[in-house]
Amino acid sequence: MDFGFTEEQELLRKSAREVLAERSTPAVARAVMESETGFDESLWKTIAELGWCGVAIPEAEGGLGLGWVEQAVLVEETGRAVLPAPYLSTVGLALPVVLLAEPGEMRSRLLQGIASGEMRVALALTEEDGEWFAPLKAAATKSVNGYTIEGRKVFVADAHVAHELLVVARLDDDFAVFAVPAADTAITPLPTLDRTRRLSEVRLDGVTVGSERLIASGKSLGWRPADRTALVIAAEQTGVAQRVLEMSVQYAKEREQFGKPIGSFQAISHKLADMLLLTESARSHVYYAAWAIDEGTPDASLAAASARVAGIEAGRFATAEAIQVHGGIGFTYEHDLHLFYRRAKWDELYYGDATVWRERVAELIAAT
Amino acid sequence: MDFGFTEEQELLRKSAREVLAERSTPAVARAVMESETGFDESLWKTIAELGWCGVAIPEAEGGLGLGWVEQAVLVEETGRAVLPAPYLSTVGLALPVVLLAEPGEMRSRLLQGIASGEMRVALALTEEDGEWFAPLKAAATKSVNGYTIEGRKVFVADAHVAHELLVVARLDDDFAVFAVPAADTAITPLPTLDRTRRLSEVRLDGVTVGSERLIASGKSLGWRPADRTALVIAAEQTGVAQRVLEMSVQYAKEREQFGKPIGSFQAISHKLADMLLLTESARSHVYYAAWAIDEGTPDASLAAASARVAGIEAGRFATAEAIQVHGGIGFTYEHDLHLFYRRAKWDELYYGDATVWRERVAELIAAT
Amino acid sequence: MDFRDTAAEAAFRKDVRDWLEANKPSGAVAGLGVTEGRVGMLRTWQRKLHEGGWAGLGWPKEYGGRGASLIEQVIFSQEYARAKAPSILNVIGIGMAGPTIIAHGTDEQKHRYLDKILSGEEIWCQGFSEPGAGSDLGALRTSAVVEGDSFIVNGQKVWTTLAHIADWCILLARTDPTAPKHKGISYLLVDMHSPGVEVRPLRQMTGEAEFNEMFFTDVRVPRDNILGDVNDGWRIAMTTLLHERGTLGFALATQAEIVLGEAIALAKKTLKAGRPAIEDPLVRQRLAQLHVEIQAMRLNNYRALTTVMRTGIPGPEGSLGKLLWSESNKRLGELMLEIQGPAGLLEGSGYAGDNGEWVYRHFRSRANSIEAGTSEILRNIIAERVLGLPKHK
Amino acid sequence: MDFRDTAAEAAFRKDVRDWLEANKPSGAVAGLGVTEGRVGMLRTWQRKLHEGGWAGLGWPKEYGGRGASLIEQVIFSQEYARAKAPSILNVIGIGMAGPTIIAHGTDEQKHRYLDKILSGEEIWCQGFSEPGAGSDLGALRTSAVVEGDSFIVNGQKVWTTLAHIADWCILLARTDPTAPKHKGISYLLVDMHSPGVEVRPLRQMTGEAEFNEMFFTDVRVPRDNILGDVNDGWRIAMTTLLHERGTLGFALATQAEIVLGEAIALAKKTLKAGRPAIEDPLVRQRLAQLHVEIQAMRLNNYRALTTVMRTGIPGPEGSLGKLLWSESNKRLGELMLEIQGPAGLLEGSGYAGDNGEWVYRHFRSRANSIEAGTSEILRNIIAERVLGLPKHK
Repeated sequence: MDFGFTEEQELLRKSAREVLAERSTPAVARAVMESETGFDESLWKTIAELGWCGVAIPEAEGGLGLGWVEQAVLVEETGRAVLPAPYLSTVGLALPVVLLAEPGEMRSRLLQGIASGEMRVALALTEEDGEWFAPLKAAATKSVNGYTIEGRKVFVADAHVAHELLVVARLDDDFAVFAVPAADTAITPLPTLDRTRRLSEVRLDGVTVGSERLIASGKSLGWRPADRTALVIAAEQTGVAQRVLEMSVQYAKEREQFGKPIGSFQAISHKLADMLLLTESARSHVYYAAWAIDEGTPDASLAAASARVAGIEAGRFATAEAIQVHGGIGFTYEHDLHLFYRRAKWDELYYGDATVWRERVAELIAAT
Repeated sequence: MDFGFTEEQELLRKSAREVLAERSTPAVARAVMESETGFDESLWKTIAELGWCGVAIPEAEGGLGLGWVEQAVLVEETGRAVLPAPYLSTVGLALPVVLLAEPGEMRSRLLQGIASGEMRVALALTEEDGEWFAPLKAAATKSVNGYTIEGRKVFVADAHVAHELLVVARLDDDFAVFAVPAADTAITPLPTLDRTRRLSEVRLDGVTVGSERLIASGKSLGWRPADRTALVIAAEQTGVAQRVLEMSVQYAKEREQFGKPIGSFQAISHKLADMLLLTESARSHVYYAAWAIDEGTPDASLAAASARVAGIEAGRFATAEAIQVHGGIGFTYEHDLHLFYRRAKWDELYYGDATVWRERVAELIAAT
Repeated sequence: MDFRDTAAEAAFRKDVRDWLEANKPSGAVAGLGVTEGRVGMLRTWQRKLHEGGWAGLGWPKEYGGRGASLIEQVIFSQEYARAKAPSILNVIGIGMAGPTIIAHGTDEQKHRYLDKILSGEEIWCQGFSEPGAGSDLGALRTSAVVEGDSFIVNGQKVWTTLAHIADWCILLARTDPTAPKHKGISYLLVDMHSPGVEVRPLRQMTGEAEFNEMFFTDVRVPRDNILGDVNDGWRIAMTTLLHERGTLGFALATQAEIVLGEAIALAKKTLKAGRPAIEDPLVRQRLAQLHVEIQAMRLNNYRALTTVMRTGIPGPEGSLGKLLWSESNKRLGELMLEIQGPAGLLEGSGYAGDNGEWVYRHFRSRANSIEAGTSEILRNIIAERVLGLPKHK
Repeated sequence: MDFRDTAAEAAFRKDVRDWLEANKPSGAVAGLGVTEGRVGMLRTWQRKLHEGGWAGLGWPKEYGGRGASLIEQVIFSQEYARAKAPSILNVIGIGMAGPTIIAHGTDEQKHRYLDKILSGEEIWCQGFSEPGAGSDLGALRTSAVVEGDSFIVNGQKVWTTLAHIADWCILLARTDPTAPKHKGISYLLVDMHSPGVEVRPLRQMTGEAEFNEMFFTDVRVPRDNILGDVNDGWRIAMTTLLHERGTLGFALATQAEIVLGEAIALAKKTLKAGRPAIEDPLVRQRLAQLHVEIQAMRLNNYRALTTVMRTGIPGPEGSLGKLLWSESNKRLGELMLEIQGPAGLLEGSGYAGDNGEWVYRHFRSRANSIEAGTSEILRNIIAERVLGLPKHK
């Protein structure tokens, strides 16, 4: 029984933190926010070269052949640094689907592309109604050369900088996932509150793809990609919460009111204690879920859903109360807190909110 | 626009508080708790003689001919004093039904009996499933001499000291309320956590009553008695919350820790501020709802439901946090706090909990 | 006890409502932000209010006000919120500077300033908060040193609304650095056009700039521009702060009712899991709870008003309003984003409910528990002044 | 990272489980209350545990313990909770007095006390808390004055479990009233059968008497019965308190998992609005949230354990457990009463879920955030010791 990281895992965290401290500063995030594309090519290259996109991809497919624990370590760090790059959308949203797709040439191409960083892939799942796990309108039909897809996807994260889209569409009485070249679709970015992670509308007006581009069916996938996605977002939330906690503790030690550091007032210090409690709890959940997914334990889904809930609570509470602890200055645009607040809100509302995931937890615990 | 009490109302409150301070001490409540019947005949006589049971009953029926504002004033005070007498069950649960019953001899007998204090009346509504506003199993059938009622009522408050029971039973495709002499039924008190307000099981094994004892039909009653009941319980909760707030503030001023009164620590003082906020809010809701019921305004039902929700929040939070503020001593049997805690819990769970009443509020605000 | 308007109150309410309906700018939008594009409209509106006799509603008639009763002021603020009329540009002048000058000013000062406040000819701002002081107003460090006929002011103020367009500023400055914290402060009336005054907009996390920073560098203020005595500024500032709230609680409660109504409307038209969000039991619970809280604000306000009218002393209920409002409004903002799912992440788009309005409201609400008294300070005040608990220091 | 037992751990777990299954009293009920009717059974059980080699699991072998590793102690406490074995009667002796005597006692003291602690021949209680001191242990006032070969002890203690059956007491008393608060305290081992010791049960709001008050009137304690030096009691008491928690967090987490399972079972069989409560979306949300919190406790404990095993220094995660547990357990109690409706008001009846068990649990849970460190004190500790914030004083 051991809840410790290996030396390699610790080293991975340490080096990630160092790289991010230099390359993913709030100033960089602000530049990306203000830019037209919301994308920093050179930053992406750094990530790609470090192999971060391939952490959970087998060595045979060009990845590092590590697992979800290592993936969570990295994402916790990128969350801590509010990394302004389409990293979570690639490894958190798209990769789980690709990894669990049917083995074959297309899957390999996608995995190798992701692993090398040369291919950015976005998951085009939700539609106008914003529902995550609901019936879809987009539909594919078998055609002579493969499949023709008709539909409109909305809220697709980082679609505007993706090379490939994983389009989920109805097919007969199931659903299926198609790898669609982004260039074949019409992508319109939407004004997103976290401008470093933009959402887009994607129109598919009778796009035809080859049969090999059908990479998975709903029946074979089930909830398994969702477990991994939930885990990755929870890891990011943990990193966000950790960072704003640190900022707040620092501020509470330095800032004085009524002649004393504000951290000496229980109204502040107890808030910070609660932030710590939620952040540490989220972290514990995240790494247990990562381990459970790597090991394929029977409670992996429950662990992932629990991590998601704990992550939302930590991210939401920590970023909101960090602003409160900082007072007026924390509400300014110049202060970095709002970058974290926006990221936490994105993480909270994207891919099912706390209510959705508590219901998932309830379903699993009530079944036993 | 005036949220003030009249001089008469203030006087009523003042005199009630004085009487209760003398006659309804925690020591009296403890004696009633420990007693076999859970009933203090002489205390009841005092209440009866003061005319408190007839505050909301018209003068023509022997009451004082005042209204629900005055009734709320009294019940707030009896709540403040955890009055150990079947007062709330009479004026809060039974009286609203009787007042809204069809005019007639039976109604008059009941009202006059209640007003004089000579008749204690209990509402026998819920059954085994503990649901408040749900289909009933107990059923009445027309018989030669009137109606025959068959069924089992559970959780009937103060039934064991009542003279008459208001039995709600199915009749044809509606429900109806029958006044049934308590002596004709089999009453078994149940071990209740607030032992000054015991719940009973009531069996009606083919009890036959005269036709005049059918006093109201469901269709004519609707939610109107429930509005009044909700109001009265909320008034009691406000009184309970107010009293434990006062006890806690007093304690926080006197009790020292680390060389200072504990009330100087924000962990305590902010809790007390929140208790005040909830208590004052409940009080505002209660008197507005009482006025709205007296005036028959269109928002009376919404006001009553809102008061019930605010009352539950105040009662629950204040009694729970009062124990926390007092620390270990507040958890002892000798300390009076648990009398208030039990009363608040009773008020919370009896007659629909916060969830039920929030749903009622939602129904009313969503309809507009 | 009677929550209905009396005949006179009803008549007054009708006057207000009719006048606002007839006169408010078309396409008016409620909200506090005085953005550059809106200043012209707001100046015109301020003038119109003055001409209609609605500026300085509660001011004594001798100073050009209407001498309205407290309850008339409440009715006005309720109707004003209901009409979604745009903000009153000279709110600091009319609500804070004016009443303080009336209470503590010399005849010359009253003559000099009051008329132009009401007409909106001169706009005022308030220089109390400082970067280092925050909730601890007594810790302010801006200095005013006597030099001949003037004070020389140096220092920095922050969170100043309207500074970018203001002509005058009520400014607290330290005139005796050796005196204890709350002594040695003076209350100055500063011409914002004086050399050495610099205003920089302070952008908020919403992206807007409602507030400013003000920098004072060797600003020369004539000695006559002091309100009250030298070093007596703290006492005078209390008058200003007493007026800060005014009937704000009523406006907030009415506004909250309106916003909740809009929230319910959105919940009816937004689908969640295939059915309107308003049918979701969890959403219903939360909306109902918010209704109860908002009504508590309204009713607490009424109780406070009645207490003041009967006894002349404000009851404890009023101080609770701001605390309740901040916390409720934050929760409403959170709920409304949740209802929308990922559409709650869009700052404006046909996919977002009410074109992203709720995203703005949600962001803006995060400041509610900080501005005009943090929730922590309000709880301190309630604990100490209402419950009589010992000071937390 | 591996949450599975190693082969050795699994074998140890099996040993514990098998032994408990074979030996625990039939019809055993978990819970802390040592009521009169249960003392005999608990004494027998304590003896059995000792004979089985499970008493003093973590004590060094040279003092009669098992010298078990930390992880074995954790496994034992998990299995113990899972088996719902009755409480260990001499828990203060084995968990607190013994380890403190081992750390600070003389050879004579070790020889005199340790064996009888393990065998349960002598039961111990802890005299730390005082009515006037509460969370502020340093404010204790019980005095011990040297008179010849003895200390003469006078004072009052409170919240003492087991005092009514205890043979010995670890007692903190002030030996130098002139010294600063935390100096001048000595750590005495007091024979509870001494003249002048009076024990009165303290009834709780549940109706039970788990705790006692102890009165000391001119109680004569031989000078040899001091642990450590005169006036050095504070330092020694820290050893005791360090052991107070022990593997308690693991036991609490396991117990919480079991209780949540029972709650789910009750929610399945209790009808709400005509369908099982478990199908109510609001109930589901709250149960799910509790699951997440209880699992967080378990996982935080594991992280703390790993940190201790790797570095020898406890991580911050452990101190969070008690806080989380108290607050979660209170909420669980509230939920379970709500699920039952008016049946939640019955202290025992066929109409009440699990015959009123949840009403008791709910009442008992109200003390969770007070006993063994109030939630306020725990937040202070987390803020100061983990986050390094300045002291709140």
